[in-house]
Amino acid sequence: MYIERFSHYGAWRHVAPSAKGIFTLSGLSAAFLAATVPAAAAVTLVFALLTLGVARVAWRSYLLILAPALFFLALSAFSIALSLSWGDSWHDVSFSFPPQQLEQAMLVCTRSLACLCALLFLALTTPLGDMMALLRRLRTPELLIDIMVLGYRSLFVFAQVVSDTRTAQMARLGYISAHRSLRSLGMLIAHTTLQLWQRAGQLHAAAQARSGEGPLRFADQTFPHAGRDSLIALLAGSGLNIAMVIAG
Amino acid sequence: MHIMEGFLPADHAIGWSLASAPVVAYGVYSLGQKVRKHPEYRMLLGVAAAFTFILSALKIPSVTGSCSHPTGTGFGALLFGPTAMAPVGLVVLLFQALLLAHGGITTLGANIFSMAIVGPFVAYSVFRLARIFRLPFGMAVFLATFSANLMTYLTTSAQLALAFPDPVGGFVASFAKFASIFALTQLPLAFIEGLLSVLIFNALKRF
Amino acid sequence: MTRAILEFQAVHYSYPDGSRGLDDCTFMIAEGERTAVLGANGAGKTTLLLHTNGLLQPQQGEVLYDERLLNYRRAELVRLRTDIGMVFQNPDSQLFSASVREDVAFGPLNLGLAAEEVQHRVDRALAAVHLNDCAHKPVQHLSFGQKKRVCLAGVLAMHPRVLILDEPMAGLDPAMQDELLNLLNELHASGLSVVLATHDLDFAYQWSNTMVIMDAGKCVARIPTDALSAQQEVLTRFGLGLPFVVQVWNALGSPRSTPPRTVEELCRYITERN
Amino acid sequence: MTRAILEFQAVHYSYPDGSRGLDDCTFMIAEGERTAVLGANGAGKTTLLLHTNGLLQPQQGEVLYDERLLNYRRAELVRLRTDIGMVFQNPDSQLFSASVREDVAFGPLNLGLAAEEVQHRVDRALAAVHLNDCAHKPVQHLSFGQKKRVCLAGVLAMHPRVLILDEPMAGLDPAMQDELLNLLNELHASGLSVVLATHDLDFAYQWSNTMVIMDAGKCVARIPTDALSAQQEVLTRFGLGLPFVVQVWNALGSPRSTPPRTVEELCRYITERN
Repeated sequence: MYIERFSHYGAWRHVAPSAKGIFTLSGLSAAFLAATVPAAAAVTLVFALLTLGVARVAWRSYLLILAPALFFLALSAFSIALSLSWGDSWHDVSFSFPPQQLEQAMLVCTRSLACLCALLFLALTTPLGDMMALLRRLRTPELLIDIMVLGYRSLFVFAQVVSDTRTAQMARLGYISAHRSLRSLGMLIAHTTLQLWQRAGQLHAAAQARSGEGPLRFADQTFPHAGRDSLIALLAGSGLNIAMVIAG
Repeated sequence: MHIMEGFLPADHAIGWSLASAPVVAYGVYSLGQKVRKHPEYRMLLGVAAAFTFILSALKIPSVTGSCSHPTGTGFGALLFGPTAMAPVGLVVLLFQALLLAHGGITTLGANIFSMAIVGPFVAYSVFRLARIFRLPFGMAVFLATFSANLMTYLTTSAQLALAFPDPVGGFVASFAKFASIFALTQLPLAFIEGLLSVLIFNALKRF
Repeated sequence: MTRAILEFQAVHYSYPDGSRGLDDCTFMIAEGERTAVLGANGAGKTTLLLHTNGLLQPQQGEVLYDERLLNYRRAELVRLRTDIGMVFQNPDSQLFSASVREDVAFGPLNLGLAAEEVQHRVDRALAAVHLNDCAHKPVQHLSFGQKKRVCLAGVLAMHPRVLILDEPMAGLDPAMQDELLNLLNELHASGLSVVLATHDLDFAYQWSNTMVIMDAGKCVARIPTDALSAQQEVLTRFGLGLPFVVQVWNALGSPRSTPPRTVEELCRYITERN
Repeated sequence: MTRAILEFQAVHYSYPDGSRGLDDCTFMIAEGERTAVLGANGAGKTTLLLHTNGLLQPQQGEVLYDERLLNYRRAELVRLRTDIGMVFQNPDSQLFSASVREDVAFGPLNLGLAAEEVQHRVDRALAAVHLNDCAHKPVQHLSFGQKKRVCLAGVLAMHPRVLILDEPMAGLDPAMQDELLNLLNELHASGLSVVLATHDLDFAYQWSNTMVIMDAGKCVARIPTDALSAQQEVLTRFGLGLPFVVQVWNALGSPRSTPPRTVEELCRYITERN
């Protein structure tokens, strides 16, 4: 949940989410247009540097956020690069790393990294609430938005409930061995599951108390320079894409 | 197991999104019907999404000593039904992409397909089947959640194999590669998730 | 006697699990009053509050709203819930949205107001609870006391006539309690009637002008706080004890008929006398 | 001076989100004492308590346990968490089993004790908190006060030397508070050391024999409660105010050097003097 914290306090917090969205999408498309490893790496660099610059993220934290994805990347790249071939019998398997597969793995990895950095640019500069407001304007089905809004808020409440209960279990040695851990975890989840209905009931009562029976209604936040920001984003994004086409 | 942002080729990313869209749309439609009748259900769905997210972020102690995360969608399907899990899963996967950098936007369709569609439906049907064969409740829960986790990971392997077929062995060889490499982490995880779900349901029954 | 906004007559309510909520409960909220509802845990305080804005409906008995019988139709519920704003005890179970402004706007939007009016009300409500600075912070980054004030703002934005609060002081440290107390006084001064349920007899004695005692689902007494010294046995009979100030006052031999309300006043009196 | 069970030396802790927890905090738990930790919300009381049984580990500074440096290895943590039992504020987040007995048995089972011994301990712990009747009830049917006592039993069943409680009185009505107070006194009399964090200065003054004041992550003062009247400016300096009884005592002109501890004693003194 590091990302959430940075997203509220960056320098571009008040740039229109639509603009940041457009720029991120153009980043994704540029990454897919990039035909060579250096081209994709360039996209990665553009977004990584931009993010480090405007989101007030230390490069250490940035790497920490990237780490789990890099693990997946390493495993999958290995799988792509590896070639299996069978001989006459089942036991007769040979491994090799043919050069063109190595090359493909490299390209996929850099592209993937470029896309991730583009996504992180959006995630680290734009609070989820702003993104949900944007999705609402883009006519996402009401129910999905409601689930998102309620889910986002409840996330923190449940994180607290789970962490409090887990701490209480630890205080009574609940995670002392693998066997006891699994048992404690089962109790923890069951206990939290029961609170789902309770909390839903409380929220429903609170909504009724403020005359809300139907879909949740929310006021849109206004970003004064949305038009200008989006235009700049569109131009910058197109530039990036054209550069990729020329480079490819 | 999430496929990372940008990992699938563009045509595959679009293809999987198109494959998932109707199921999500149907889920939204049928949940909408339900919410109209029971307004409280709207809150429950939101809370359930948060819960699934938190569940997927919980570390579970695995036999190999390393820590892993359960998917929780099989468990969710048993609680809320498989149709609810497609829209809820969409929200959870979106949150994971934006808050944890797990998965991504371009791979959202593929991840929804494996985790919010295949997993929940497998869990639900296996559970139903097990109950028809009069297996004990705990056994049914174990089989349902175990196979949901397993099928999710096999679907992901198939998605990766389709995108990156082995130049010599084709899809089959590639599938074997991905499936066996990810099996290292996924097999024990599926087993533990099944076990954990049994513990949870046993505890729930006694409340 | 001031006019009654809401009147309960012999209201009876049992929860679906069979446990008693209200039992032949008669109660009223008078215009402009500061009412403190006191009673042990389980005496029915929260159930009473949930009846005041129609979240629960009496199984027997009647609720009069502005001297007319409440019929619980939709239009009337909207009016009731606009006029009588309810702040629950736990802020985490009543804030829907992670954005402060969005959450405060929830009520006004449900009333179908125009966007500008909504914005205006949100600004005013946040100003009233002194939270303008936090308007753009996400709810999860606020302190417990700030969250409580967001809940209050969400209700104020609906322009209620009556404010209902369940255990408003729970979980607040003394500094925050003072702050909230001042806030409640400001709101009361601006014309709102305030009803709150509390365990804290000293706080109720200091703040209220009417005390309502609940026991076993009934409102067993309604005492003007100023007249408390004459009716002390009611408090002791229901196991509530006596306010600290009154205890000391009694020990001093009750030199005046109306005891002071706060420790400060008590101490001033003692110092002056010596 | 009594022997220190646990000693903190210049402990520093920041939360992962960067917010301050403890900052150069020095603190000790002495054998047989009743310590009240006071401070505003966010002063670090809960963080301090979480350090006492190894749920948090200092980022700088040292914790001495029985005069030996704590190394946070597994065996030592087991011993520490057995000896120092922790009761959290909210019972709902620490009761996670379906039945009372099961919940109380959680700790002893984790200690790997034999079934008989577990049963024996559960019975004794439930008897200690006067809850034998409720042993087989499902947890969610208990009152709030009963739940608090189940939490206490769950810790007692591990046979601790020190009992740590976070805001034990929060949410209890006056009758339940009295009951819990008596219970804490019984436990203290049976040889347990008790440390609790609270907002309630009056309660702390009445109950404790040592008061520890926290401010901004530091333990800024450690006052024997009997000597409080001589050190009143410490309390006021950190915005905690003064206990009721002491305020009135001051107004009376502090006729004796040790003021009474409870309202009852104060009233008795006043009556006798008149």
